[in-house]
Order: sequence, then structure tokens, then C-alpha cells
Amino acid sequence: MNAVFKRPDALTDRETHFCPGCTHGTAHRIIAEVIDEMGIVDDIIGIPGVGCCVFLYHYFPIDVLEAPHGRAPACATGMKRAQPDKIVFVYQGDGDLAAIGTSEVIHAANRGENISIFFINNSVYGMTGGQMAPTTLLGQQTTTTPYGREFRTEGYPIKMAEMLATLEGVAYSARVSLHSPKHVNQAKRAVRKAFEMQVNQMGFSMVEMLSTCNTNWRVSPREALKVVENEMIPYFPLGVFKERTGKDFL
Amino acid sequence: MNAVFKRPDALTDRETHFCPGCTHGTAHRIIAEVIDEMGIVDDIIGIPGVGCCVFLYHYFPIDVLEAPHGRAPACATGMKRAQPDKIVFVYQGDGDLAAIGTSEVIHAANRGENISIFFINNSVYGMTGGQMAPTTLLGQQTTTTPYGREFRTEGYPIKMAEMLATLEGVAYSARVSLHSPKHVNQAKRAVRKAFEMQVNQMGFSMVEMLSTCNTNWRVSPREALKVVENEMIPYFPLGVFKERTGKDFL
Amino acid sequence: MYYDTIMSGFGGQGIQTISILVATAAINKGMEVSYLPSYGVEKRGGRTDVFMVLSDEEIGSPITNHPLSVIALDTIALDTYQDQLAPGGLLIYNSSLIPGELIVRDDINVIALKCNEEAVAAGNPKLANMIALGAFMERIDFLSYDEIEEAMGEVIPERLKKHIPGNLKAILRGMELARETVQV
Amino acid sequence: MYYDTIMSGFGGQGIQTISILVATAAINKGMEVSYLPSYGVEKRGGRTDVFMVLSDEEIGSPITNHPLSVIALDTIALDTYQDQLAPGGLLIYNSSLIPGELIVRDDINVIALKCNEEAVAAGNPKLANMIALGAFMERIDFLSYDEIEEAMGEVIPERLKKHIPGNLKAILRGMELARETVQV
Amino acid sequence: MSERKLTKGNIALAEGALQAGCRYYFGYPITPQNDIPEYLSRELPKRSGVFIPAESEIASINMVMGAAASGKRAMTSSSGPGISLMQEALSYMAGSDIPCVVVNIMRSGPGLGGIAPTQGDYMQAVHGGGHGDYRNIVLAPASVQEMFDLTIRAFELADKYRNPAMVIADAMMGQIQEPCRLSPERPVVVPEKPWALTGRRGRKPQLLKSLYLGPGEQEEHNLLMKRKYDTIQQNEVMFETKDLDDAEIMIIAFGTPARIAKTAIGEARKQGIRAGLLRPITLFPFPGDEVARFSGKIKNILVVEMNTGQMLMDVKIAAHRDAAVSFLGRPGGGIPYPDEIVREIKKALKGVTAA
Amino acid sequence: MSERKLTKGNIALAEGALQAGCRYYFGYPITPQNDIPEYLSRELPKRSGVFIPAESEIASINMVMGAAASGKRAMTSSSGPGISLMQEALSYMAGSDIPCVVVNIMRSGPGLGGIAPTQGDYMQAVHGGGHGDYRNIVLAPASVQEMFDLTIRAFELADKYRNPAMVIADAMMGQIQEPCRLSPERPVVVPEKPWALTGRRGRKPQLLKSLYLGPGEQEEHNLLMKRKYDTIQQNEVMFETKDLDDAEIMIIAFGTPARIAKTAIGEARKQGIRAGLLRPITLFPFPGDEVARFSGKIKNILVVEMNTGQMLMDVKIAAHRDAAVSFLGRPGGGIPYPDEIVREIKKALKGVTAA
Amino acid sequence: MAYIKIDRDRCKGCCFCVDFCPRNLITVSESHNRQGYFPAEFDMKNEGRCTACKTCAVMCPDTAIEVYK
Amino acid sequence: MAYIKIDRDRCKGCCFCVDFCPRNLITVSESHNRQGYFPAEFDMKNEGRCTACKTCAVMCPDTAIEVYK
Ligand SMILES: Cc1ncc(C[n+]2csc(CCOP(=O)(O)OP(=O)(O)O)c2C)c(N)n1
Ligand SMILES: Cc1ncc(C[n+]2csc(CCOP(=O)(O)OP(=O)(O)O)c2C)c(N)n1
Ligand code: SF4
Ligand code: SF4
Ligand code: SF4
Ligand code: SF4
Ligand code: SF4
Ligand code: SF4
Ligand SMILES: [Mg+2]
Ligand SMILES: [Mg+2]
Repeated sequence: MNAVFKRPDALTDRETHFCPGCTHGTAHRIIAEVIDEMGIVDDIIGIPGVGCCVFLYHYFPIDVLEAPHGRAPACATGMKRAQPDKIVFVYQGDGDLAAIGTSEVIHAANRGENISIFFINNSVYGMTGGQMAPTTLLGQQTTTTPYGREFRTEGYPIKMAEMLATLEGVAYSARVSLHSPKHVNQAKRAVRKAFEMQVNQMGFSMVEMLSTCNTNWRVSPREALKVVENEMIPYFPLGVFKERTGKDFL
Repeated sequence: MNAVFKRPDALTDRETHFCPGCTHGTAHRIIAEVIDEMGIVDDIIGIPGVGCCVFLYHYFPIDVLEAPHGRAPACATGMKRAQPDKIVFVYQGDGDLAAIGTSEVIHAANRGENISIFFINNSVYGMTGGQMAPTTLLGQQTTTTPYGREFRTEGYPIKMAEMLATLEGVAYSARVSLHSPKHVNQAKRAVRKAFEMQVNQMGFSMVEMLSTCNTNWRVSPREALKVVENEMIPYFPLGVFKERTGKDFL
Repeated sequence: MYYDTIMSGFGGQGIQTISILVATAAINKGMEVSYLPSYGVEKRGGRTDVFMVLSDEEIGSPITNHPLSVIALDTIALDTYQDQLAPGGLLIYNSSLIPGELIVRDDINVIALKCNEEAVAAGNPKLANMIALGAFMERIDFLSYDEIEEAMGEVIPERLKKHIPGNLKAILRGMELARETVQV
Repeated sequence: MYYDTIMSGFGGQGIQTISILVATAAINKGMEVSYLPSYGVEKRGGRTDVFMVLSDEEIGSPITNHPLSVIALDTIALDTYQDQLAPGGLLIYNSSLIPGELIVRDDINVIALKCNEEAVAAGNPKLANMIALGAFMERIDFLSYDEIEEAMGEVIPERLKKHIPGNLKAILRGMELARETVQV
Repeated sequence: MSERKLTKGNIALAEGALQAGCRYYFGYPITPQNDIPEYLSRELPKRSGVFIPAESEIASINMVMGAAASGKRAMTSSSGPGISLMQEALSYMAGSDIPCVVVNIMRSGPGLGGIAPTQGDYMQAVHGGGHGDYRNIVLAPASVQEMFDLTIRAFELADKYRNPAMVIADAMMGQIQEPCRLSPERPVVVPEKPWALTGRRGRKPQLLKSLYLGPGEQEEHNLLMKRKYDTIQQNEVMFETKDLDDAEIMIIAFGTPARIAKTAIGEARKQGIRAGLLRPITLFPFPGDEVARFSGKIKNILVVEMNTGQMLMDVKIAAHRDAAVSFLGRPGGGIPYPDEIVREIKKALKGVTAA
Repeated sequence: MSERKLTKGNIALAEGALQAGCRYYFGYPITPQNDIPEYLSRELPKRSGVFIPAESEIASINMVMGAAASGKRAMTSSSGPGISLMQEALSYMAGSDIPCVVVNIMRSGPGLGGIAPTQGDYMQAVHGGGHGDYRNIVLAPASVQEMFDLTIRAFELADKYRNPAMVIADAMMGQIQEPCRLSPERPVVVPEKPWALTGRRGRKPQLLKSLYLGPGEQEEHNLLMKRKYDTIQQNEVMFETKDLDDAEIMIIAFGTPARIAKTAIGEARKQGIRAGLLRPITLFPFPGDEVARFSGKIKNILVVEMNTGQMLMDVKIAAHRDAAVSFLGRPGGGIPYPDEIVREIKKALKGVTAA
Repeated sequence: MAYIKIDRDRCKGCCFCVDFCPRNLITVSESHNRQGYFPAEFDMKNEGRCTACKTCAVMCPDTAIEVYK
Repeated sequence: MAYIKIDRDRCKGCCFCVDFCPRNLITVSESHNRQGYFPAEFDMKNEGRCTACKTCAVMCPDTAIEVYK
């Protein structure tokens, strides 16, 4: 019998440091699968943000640059401009992309840098222990919003996929989720679309993935999937907010 | 006979350092007029960005904090949280607000900080000699886009009023222009609206003003007004992009 | 009086609880204590090491590489700290998880405790740490059982107070086991 | 050979042009030159000061507070630099804009030039700077008129080349005026 | 003794800030100092204070600037990378005479580094950091009690001199738990701040700025600041000594290594070596006069740091010209254990000096 | 001599970068260095290079990191406040062994400061700045020719040691115009960069990082870096001397003040005072051995800086123990004119030493 | 009866008032002011024609104009 | 005929595969694995019932599952 599903070549066999049930692992796998399918593993360079994804280089057998927290899109800009023929992707958490790195991602998007960004929105700063992120839901308790996030003091959860979609330079902006098989498959298609945009030199692509952090949410892995479905998706609608077609792009 | 128009009390009689025909002067005046009309001069604190507006304290006889380039919205956040009963306003150029200060203004807006921002969009870094700003028009020659801004390398002019309007925390976001008497009067009404939002504790308000920089555009003051009308407004549409009414605000 | 110790195990084994108990009891007596935990990076299943110094006087170094005793609840703990133990020092190890062959030092005192089994016997698999603490209590002279009992009341949060009797029972069992252990 | 000078005026008076002419002519001769402009902050109508050192040898300080000469095209220039001028140094000032009473030093050589009027007389109000340059040329011995003329060809951009003859005429007029000036 | 509670260093520091009257905290998470914002996010709302989880360290420090310019005691805390990002604003605050407290719980660098303890940011805090001729007041606690006490002191000094004050401690000091008295040694007094920006009502408009454009103004301002720093140097030096009276070798160390050195000194003395300790508590002002004075008598100096030799520079500058200065440095998370220090003491006494 | 063209310092520097093979520039405007990006925005497109007007200094330096990690020569330039914002990334690049060149045309600080020339950022560049135990290679040109030559040298050293190199010059050096030969002294060679991230094709995957978590790894990495810096110290010191042979007093100054000092030395000698000059060209590595050697003979040292005494620290550490070190400092845009230096020389010789 | 007063030394000669006065009542001076600009001028002969519409003042970036009625 | 292989030591016991297998073919082991988790198990007796639909593998965050057909 033949294996019809196995670990993609673009993942090493190292066990991840992720917590049980953390969908960072799922995101890693679907990106690796797309890298395999597109046959780009030899020409790709990855730039993780700082967060639970910082060990990207343990899991992807590819060239990797460790960027300062939030600055991966700027590093990717420099890298892609220096090597326009290589595929450059960025993998950031919501602290990294939507908090400290807000400016870098917006301007990389606005310039239409021909890079792909995978953005793991798990509504907290996972690695540092579950503090409030700009994407934390209203009412959500975190270690820095012990009484729940309140819009009058901490503001509203920020919708990056929508905001970036308003920028001309953006070729593709989508929000997907990793909480069910159907959604994981959708997410993978979005990843592929993002890479294809880059290969076709269409400009900036970004895929926001709703992801779990059961450890810091203090729920079980199973419950975490429910939280994504029942609490995150209602506020962070899934969908493609911008998709450039060949025709738009002069 | 009576004076029906004179310099507002909220402007000192110091001659400005602005170039002849620079509408920074107009923006100053209408803000001062509103301060007078609302009778808030004793309780207001101004925070200029760094740029041609940095000498705000020479012209407004009020308390002033000099903020680092781009960070005025963060300074204003700290100040307003410390003194919720005072009126705090920020005055920034497009380099200050839309380039280096992108993150600070977006997150102040997203938190719904109860401050008012006046944003002078003159499509260049005026004070430093007319380099490209994120708001520079496509094709516009500046000292760092000697061949004209090209979207493939420098990206697109960024529309801050529209982008900020997408954020929940924003009570008021408008774009006005200073190139004709009618528009100046409109602009003044927008300034008033912004301050009223603050007085009524409605949250973040921002007025983007299309303004001239004839010196760095290398045109006469008169021609500069035409540039605003014929080149800037077509790309940067005027209007109110968000206005919170008492009812929206729970 | 000066005493230093390292307690080590994997997350969830309860190293924190027993070390805080010792620290609290010592403070209640007016002793000086320094308590330095060091956690691994991973969120779960990481390691917990506690460096503790107890003294009558101001404490200098809060960290020691020649502790007077080591409590090792798993193999990694033993591997890491066996060498450091001061000559003549005390090693208490969890022989439920650590094979006795791994003990190579012959200049130290060793207490092997089948903590996991004893814990189950004491009514709760989570009591392994208390078994070890009991043995430790038996061999130190600057804190008494009563003082630990008092500390327990302060340290254990309200919702877990019901476990106190079980804890105390396990400590007593640990003390008993330590008394039975022939000194090497 | 060593010479230093400060030329000063408000923006638009053409201080840059004449100082660059001098610097270029000197470099063409193989001299060392250091040319340090300092601009005001305002975009327009600001000040232009040029500190220039010319020498046969490597130049040390590019800035001087005891220049051998000062060219002052307006009152602020005079106010700022009159005191600094080295004893016995040369002051060339624009008496169209600077009242003679302001000259208080009596240990220096002074050339008063009605630069603005002379410029108008020479056919273009913008030639005031060239009048001053002429006077300067007359009083220095390390550069000749021909050398400045040659530098003019290099320095003046193509689209302004048509002004060269006028410039040269004004320089000659300045030289003439300087010759006429009685040394104080 | 009942008021001495087993307390974590970071918590003692946070509570110190609260008891110093600090009601404004702005911060962005970074290990190993997260206990500070987490504690304050719980406590500040209870004490009518403001806690903002800022979007970045740059935003944090600028929010601090805004609150501090309003005359309030305000604070932020971070670690290496985050502190690096605050350098511009620190230079602004020093230049604009705005007091504030910034805490650096140092982790191992450079770059992302690790979360292990170090003292690799001494130079940044004490000499370098931002642009221009300014200084931070820098305090270096070596116990949980000092995490509490010196934080209060930092607010006092910041206000007294209208200058940023930093508390710097290695990650161990942040995580360690010791019995601590969580009440101030002296009643806390927050001084009047007539310079604060509170609106001009009833007075002339006021201004806080660092840009001086008139001829000579910026230099004058710099010289004024220099005089302020000289005054601080004269008046505010804090240090601790141990066993120096009869010492043949003086260890100089701050923070945790100073603690470790105390144990080493005990060891050494047991072995008949008369070692002693000078522990700078203020790093700026650095106890240079004390170093000079003691090293006039005790000619052997051993500097111990958890870095490659940063305070070492200040010691070398201050030390008596006949003193021999050796160095033991453990950068990047290494810890100089007591026995290692004792070994270095012996080496130093044999005449081996630092490079 | 025909190839010597009157050239502005900033332009010479920018052209030096181009001739060093730098084709990647990322920057954000700030006076007084705007000539550099403006020139490069015109020239780079002509030479198939990339010029990006970045949205901030933080973005600039991180773009530099990305391009440099790709194995390209990349640069940014700024002044005080902007350089402060780059400190985190500089620490990262040093920690990740990524070479780059950063230019600081220094303006007067602290804070917003003014655009007048200073040397107030010496400490930041040479010792402080970012977090952790790393150093920048720092070069200090004192003529337009050196603005060109040392920029090329900066790229060479950066690549040789895989470390950030800084060129720091005061605003005067940026604005001054002097005749300059705009061609390299030696042919420029860009070394192979087998470590560059170019995709793994034909080889194993590669990684550039600064985070080390295994026990002892971060310390080991720090010690490795320390050894690299020791090598740099040993091999790369550059300095210039003038009239030291018979000198009774040695002026130590870098950048423009060293130029001014030369004039002052001429003056002094006319008055019968035998003054000489030691000018550090590399600030890190600092010519400490030379300071020690010369000050063994010439016991009077006068340090002249446009700040309140920053290089002074390095001089004090290096100087012979019998040397008397005086200081003349003009911070915040003040200029130490030759006559002022001569006065200080006389004072110093009368035995007045620096505080 | 209305008129405007232009602060001659404050004016920077941008000509906005000149261009926008609906009645064309403002002209440019032939001589420099203290700042070196050619300022705008209002001839008091036009007092009768000025409507105090304030357009000039609204457009003046330098608050050099006062309007009287 | 299809089946899956679960890498027992790689599995972290999140139970996603257990929950999502449309045919309920996956169960939880009663003993710890090397990492200390209770891993998922597939009983080869179920070979016949597995459809190789890959749902389990798609959901596994730890790439512990291979599917064979
Ligand atoms: C400048 C800087 N500030 C703060 C940190 C600490 N830090 C590391 S990861 C992180 C946030 C991680 O959150 P996120 O990006 O959402 O990733 P996640 O772990 O949730 O996947 C923070 C604040 C840092 N490394 N550098
Ligand atoms: C951190 C920092 N970077 C750069 C500068 C230099 N700088 C001063 S003003 C300015 C831009 C001004 O442009 P803008 O905000 O558009 O104001 P304008 O002068 O056009 O009104 C810049 C880049 C600075 N002061 N600080
Ligand atoms: S902390 Fe959260 S985001 Fe990080 S690995 Fe664990 S579950 Fe995933
Ligand atoms: S430079 Fe431009 S923005 Fe600045 S004052 Fe002049 S015209 Fe106005
Ligand atoms: S007030 Fe109206 S009519 Fe009168 S001068 Fe001004 S613009 Fe003209
Ligand atoms: S608008 Fe004002 S500044 Fe402009 S010309 Fe008229 S009066 Fe003068
Ligand atoms: S492949 Fe499908 S049927 Fe087979 S075990 Fe997995 S989920 Fe169940
Ligand atoms: S989904 Fe993967 S990790 Fe989770 S229980 Fe199943 S096999 Fe194990
Ligand atoms: Mg996250
Ligand atoms: Mg602008």
C-alpha cells in the first residue's frame, strides 16, 4: 500500500516545541505542503517573527533569517529586493505583526513588496505567557487584562486582513481558520494562492490564520477549536478581502 | 468700526517661520480660532510632531510637549490618560504620522484614545527638504524620487483618513483641504467637530488637511493651491469617512 | 546555620510546592531565605529547578553549584545535579523513575524513594513530591514537622485546602522511609 | 601660503556662487581648499555663511574665528563677523545695505562697496556678489582674474552661461572700486 | 518579622512602584519581566491607576513621556531588545528634563539572545544608549528588598533631578523570591511639579522640549545638564562594602554577582585570604571616589560581572594608578559561582591582571 | 591633480559606498545627512541598485539586515535620533554575524537637539547603544577624502569580520567641501559570502540567528564574539600622528576637532610650545596601545572633543599611569576653535588636569 | 463701509488675498517689507467697495489681515 | 483497504484526530508515550473501515499521522 498522506519533505522530522493541540503546527504543515507541491524548497527563504514561531528553522529545512520582533516584513523587503528571483516568506504572530510590527507590515504591503506573509492570529502573545494582543477579543481575560479586555481602555480587536486589504499594494489578503478539516484545507489553498501571487510577481500577499493557544487560553485543545469557531470567527470573519487578478495589475 | 476678523487670541503675534504661502499657517489659524470659540485655551495641551510644525509653541500660547518624531499620538495617550479632564491635541505632518509614526497613530486610534489629531498632508517631508513621504503622489518628483514616484518600487500614496476610519476606536475621521476659502471654512468646521468629539468623550478624532509645500514642490504659492486642487484632491478625496453619533457610542 | 539545596523535576511533579513550603516555614522562623526557580522555555512539560538557600544570616549567593542536598524527581534532575552535590551531601531521588545504577557518587548520602508508588499508596499519585519532602524533613534539623504543617496552612490556596491532610500523611510517610534508609 | 575668509549674507545674495568660484579656481591651481557652508534652519530667506580656507599645504581647521578677511553682504553678516576679523584683516562690506557707522574696528582694512547700486549699474541687480568678489580678487595675491574666469566656465551651469560676461564685467568693476578705495 | 513576606523580585519592584505613588504604567511584554506588567494590570485598576498594554516598547516609553510631562509618576519596564528601542525617547526625556523610571530586567544578548540572566546592558544604561550628552540615573538592586526600596528611590531621584532613572537587574533578581518588607523605609513624598504641562490656567504657558536653535543655546543646555550630572555625582552615590577593613583584595561587583561574591569572600576568608567587597548600588553616579580611595589601600581589585567587562571600564578609570585590576566575566547567561570567584581571587593575588 | 574634485563630505561618503559595491540603500531622511540618500536615489537606479525611501529608521536598518543577510553590501545612514532607533537591530546584526554599514552624521543632542555638529554619539557608537556584549567597528573620517576612503574601508571591515561597521562624523564633515579623489585607493574586492541566505539549492539549509537556548550556548557565542573583537583590536587599529616626536603635550582628538587641533598645534609651536596630535581613525578598535606608548613619553595629554567627554574615557583607561589628562569639550554644537585649544594647551602644561 | 488692514511686515507676499478677493481690492506693493517680501496692500480708497466678506483673511496663512466693518 | 499510522512518540495527545475521524476509528492510549502524553491509537483491526479520507492527518498539528491506501 502507498502512503497517501505523510509529513511533507519541507518539514524536518524534529518534534515541535508547540504545546499539544497548538495549530501553529498545522500552519507549519500546510505551508510545507504547498512548498513541496510548488517545488520551491530550494529557492525559498523563511523569516519568522519572534513568538512561538521563532524556531521555524528547526522545522523547515530551508534558509532562515531570525528577524527582530515585528520587523520581519522589513527584513523580507530588503531580502526580496536583493534577490527578486527567490521566494521570501514571513511567518508572524499577532503580537509580532499587529502590535510591535504594525508599521513594517503596513508599509511593506503599501509598497506592494512581492513577499508572502503568514499571520497566526491566536489572540494573545503566546510565547511570553498569554498577554493581551491587539487581536484579543473584548471581554477576553489574559494575563494583562485580568478583568477582561475592555474597549474603553484597551480598544477593539484589530482586523488586520481587512485593514491591509484597503492598501493598493496588496495583491492578496485573506483570513482563514485552522479549527476544522474543511477550514484547514481552505487555509492551505490560501497559502498556495499567496505563494502563487509571489511567483507571478503580483505583489504583497498575506494570509491571516485564526489559530489556537489553548495553553494561554487555559482550555483543552478540543475546547480551543470551539473557541476559534464560536468566539473568534464571529468577530474575525473568514474570507478573501482582496485578490488581484492579472488584469488589475498593470 | 469693529474688527470682524482678527488674529485669534490662541495665536501669539510672533511671525511664523513658515515659507510664504505655506498653509501650515492657515491650519494653525483655524485651530486657534476653534480654541477661542470653544473657550478651551486654558485647559488645552498641544503636542506637535517633528516637521515644519515643530515650533507650535512659538505660535500657540498654550502648554506644549515636544514629542519624538512620529510618537506624538503615544505621548498624547499618556498625557490624556493622566489628565482626562484636559484637552489634548496632536499636530503632525505626513512624514510624522503616515511614515515613522504609523504604528502609534493606528493604535491610539484603535484604542479610541480621546484625543484630537490634526494631520497636515503636504505629500512630502517639508522640513528636511522635500523627500518622498508615504503620501507623495505617483509620478511626483521629490529629492528622493528624482525620477518620480513609481508604484512598483515606492508603492502607492497612503490614504490615512480612510484607513483610520476602518478602526472601531475612531469617532471622527475626515479629510479637508486648505486651498480655497470655502475649503478653509470646511476645514475649520472639521477641526471644531474633532474637538467636540473630545469634549464629549467620544474617542479618537482625526482631521487630515491637504496642505501646500510650495518650497519643496518648487512652485509658487499660487500654483501650489492649484496642485492641491488638481492633483491631490483627485487622489485624496475630501469627506468625512467616519463620524460617531451619540447613539453609536455605548 | 547555613543550608543550600537544589530541587529538580519536570513540570507538574510539584517541586514548586514543596520548595515554597520549606521557604515559608523558614521565613516564619525568622530565617533568611532565597528561593530561585528557573523554568524551561517550553510552555508545558518543561523543567522546574529550584535553588534555595536558608540561613540565619544575610544570604550571599542565591545560587550554588555545590549544594548540601539535591532532591531529584526524575532522571534529568539526577543527571544535572548529581555531580554538583557537595561531598558528604544528601541525595534524595525518586527511584520510581530513576534507575539506581545511575547513582555513581560514593561520597554522598543517598535516600532512594519510590515516590510514585508511595504516593499511590498514600492515596493520590500527586503526592510524590510530599514523600520526597518528608525524607528531606527527616534529615534536616533546622525545621520541624510542625513548622511545615503550619506553613502548609499558609501556602496551600483555599480551594486546595482539602488536600492538606493527605499531604501531611505523605510527609510523615516520607520521614518514616528516610528513617528506614540505611545510610550509605 | 595660507588664507582664510568668511563670506556671509542672506539667502539669494549669491554668497555660494562667489565662494565656489574662489574654491574652484584654487583647486585648479593645485591648492588645498576647505569650504564649509552653514545654512540657517528656515527654508527660505535664511542665512548663508561660508567658511573657506585655502592653502598650499594640508588644511587643518576648516573653521576659523579670526579670518584674514570677511565679505559681509548685509548687516547681520557684519554684526556676526566684524569682531572676529583678524587684526590687519580685510573687511569688504556692502554699503548699499550696511550703514558705515556700524564699522567700529580701526585695526582692519575696509572696503565699502555699494554693491546693489553697482550691480544695477552693471546691468543686473543680481551682480552685487560679483562686485564684492572683484574687490576681493583685487586684494588677494594667490588667484588671478584669469583663473577666476576659467573657474567661471566650470562652475556656472549651462543654462546660466549667458550671464558669464556680465559676471566678469562686474568682477572687473569690483576690482576697479577696490583699487580706488583708500586703505584705512 | 511578620511583615516580611516571601516575594518575587519582579513583584517587589512593581509594588515598590505603586508605593512610590506611580499610577501610570505602560508596557509591552518581554520575558523575564512579565510579572511586572501582569501584577500591575491587576493592581493599578484597584488603585485608580492606569495600565495600558501598549503596542510596542516605543509606544510605551512615549506614553510614559506624556504621563510624566503631565507631572505624574510613570514607569515602563522591559528587557534588552525592548530597552534598546527606548533609547531615542530616553534621550528626549533627559534632554527635556522629564523624569521617569524605566526598568530593565536584563536577559542575555546580543540580539534576541536568551532569557538567561546577564548584566550585558550596563554600558547601554550607564554610558551609551541614546544619542547625545545625557546620562540616566542607574540603580542596581541586589536583593528582593532592594528591588522594592530602590524602585522607590528611583522615582525620588528622577523627580529630584528631572531625569530618567533606570533600575537594572539581571533576570535572576527578577525571578528570585526572598522575604521582603513591602512598605517604604521613609514616607513617600511626591514633590510639587510646577513645570508640569497641565494647561496654562492661571499661569503662563509652559513647554517641555529638547530642541534649541538659538546660537549657543544647545551648548548652554548641554552644559547645564552636565552640571546637573556633576551634582548627582556629588550627592547621590550609593554603595555597600563588606570586609574591606583588612582586605588584601577588593572585589567590585553589582547586582547578583555581588551577592555571589559575598559567599566567595566567606570561602576565601576560611582559606585565609582576606577578601572584601565594594558593591556599587548606584551605577550612575558610579562610586568612583570610593573605588579610588579603597584601591589606594587595597591594591588588588577583582571585578566580577555577568558580561565581558562593562563596569570594568569605570573601575579602571577610577582605580588608583597603582592598583592591579583583574576581571572575571561570564556573559550570555553564565554564572560566576563562588568557587570560580575564589579561584580568580587566588589568581589575582598571584599577580595576574585583566587584559 | 585633475581628478581631485570639490566634493561635499556627504556626497563623497555616498560615492564611496557605491564604489565599495554597495547597491542597496534603505533610509529615512534626517538633517544633516540628507545629501546621502538624495544622491543615492539618483545614482543607484543608474547602477542597477536598489534605493528604498523607508518608512522609518527601524524599517531602514531591518531592510539592511535583509539585504545583508542575502550576501549583499547594504547601508543606511541617519543622525542621532534615527541612530538611536536602530540600536536593537544593530545588536541583532552583531549577534547574528551579519555585516552592514551604518553612517551617523552627528547632530547636537540629546533629544531632538539641533542640526549643529557634535560628537555626542561616540559612546553610543563605540560602547553603548544596543543591548548585550557586542561592539560596532567604528571609523571616524576627518576629511572629505576620508569620508570616501573610510566608507569603503567600513564595508571591507564589516565583511571581513561579519559585523556592523559605523562611520561617524560630525555635521561639519557632512557639509564641508574639499577636493577629493573619487576613486578607491585599492581595487575593491567583495569577498565570497558562503554563509548568505540564498536558498538551500545545492547545499544544506543555512541560518542567521542570535538566539541560543542550549545550556551554555549563548555564553559560548558571546565568548566567540569577544575573541573576534580581540582580533579586531589587534589587527585593525588605524590612527594618525602629527608632530609627536618632540612633543611635550599630546592632543588626542578625532574627526573635525583633530583637524582644528592641527591648526592649534601650528599656533602653539609658533609660540614655542611643542604640541603634537594623536588622531584615532578607528574608534573601535581604539588605539589604546598607542595612547599608552606615547603617553609613556609625553606625559601631558589634552583630549579635545565636541561633547562633554566621551572618548575621554577610553583615553583615561589607556593612558600611562603617570600621564596627566586634561579635557576640552564643546557639546551641543559648540566648536573648539584653534585659539581655544592653544589656551587649553597652556593651561594643561601649567598642570591643570581634567576633572 | 468696510475695510481691511494688512500688517505690512507680517505679510509674506503669497498673494492669496490678492487672488481671492472677490472684488479685486488687494494689490501687491512695489517695495520690500522688513522681511524682504513684497507685501499685499489695500488701498483705503476702496473702503466703500470692500464687503468685509473676510475671504482675504480666511486665506491668509500669516494672519496678516484684519477685517473691519 | 486503508489504514493510518500514528507516530506514538510524536503524538501529543490533543485528540483532534480522535474527534474528527468520521468513522471514529481512533482512540486514546492508556499509557504515556516518551514525551509523557497519552497518544492516539489506531487499531489495525480497523483497516477495513478506514477510508483514507485523511481527515485525521489534516487535523494533526504534529504531523504524527500517515495515511496509507
Ligand atoms: C523588542 C521585543 N519586545 C518584546 C519581545 C518579547 N516577545 C517575544 S515573543 C512576543 C509576542 C509573541 O506573540 P505573538 O507574536 O502573538 O506570537 P505567538 O507566540 O502568540 O505565536 C513578545 C512580546 C521581544 N522578543 N522583543
Ligand atoms: C527619528 C527621527 N527621524 C528623522 C527625523 C528628521 N525629520 C524631521 S522632520 C521630518 C519629516 C517632516 O515631514 P512631515 O512630518 O511631513 O512634516 P512637514 O515638514 O512636511 O510639515 C523628518 C524626517 C527626526 N527628527 N527624527
Ligand atoms: S503557547 Fe500558545 S501559541 Fe505557543 S505553542 Fe503553546 S499553544 Fe501554541
Ligand atoms: S518647507 Fe514646505 S511645509 Fe515647511 S514651511 Fe516651507 S512650504 Fe511649509
Ligand atoms: S474682506 Fe472681502 S472684499 Fe474686503 S478686501 Fe477682503 S476679500 Fe476683498
Ligand atoms: S494672504 Fe496674507 S501673507 Fe499672503 S499676500 Fe495676502 S496678506 Fe500677505
Ligand atoms: S483516514 Fe479518515 S477514516 Fe481513516 S482514520 Fe483517518 S479520519 Fe478516520
Ligand atoms: S491529532 Fe496528532 S497529535 Fe493530536 S492526538 Fe491525533 S495523532 Fe496525536
Ligand atoms: Mg499570538
Ligand atoms: Mg509633510
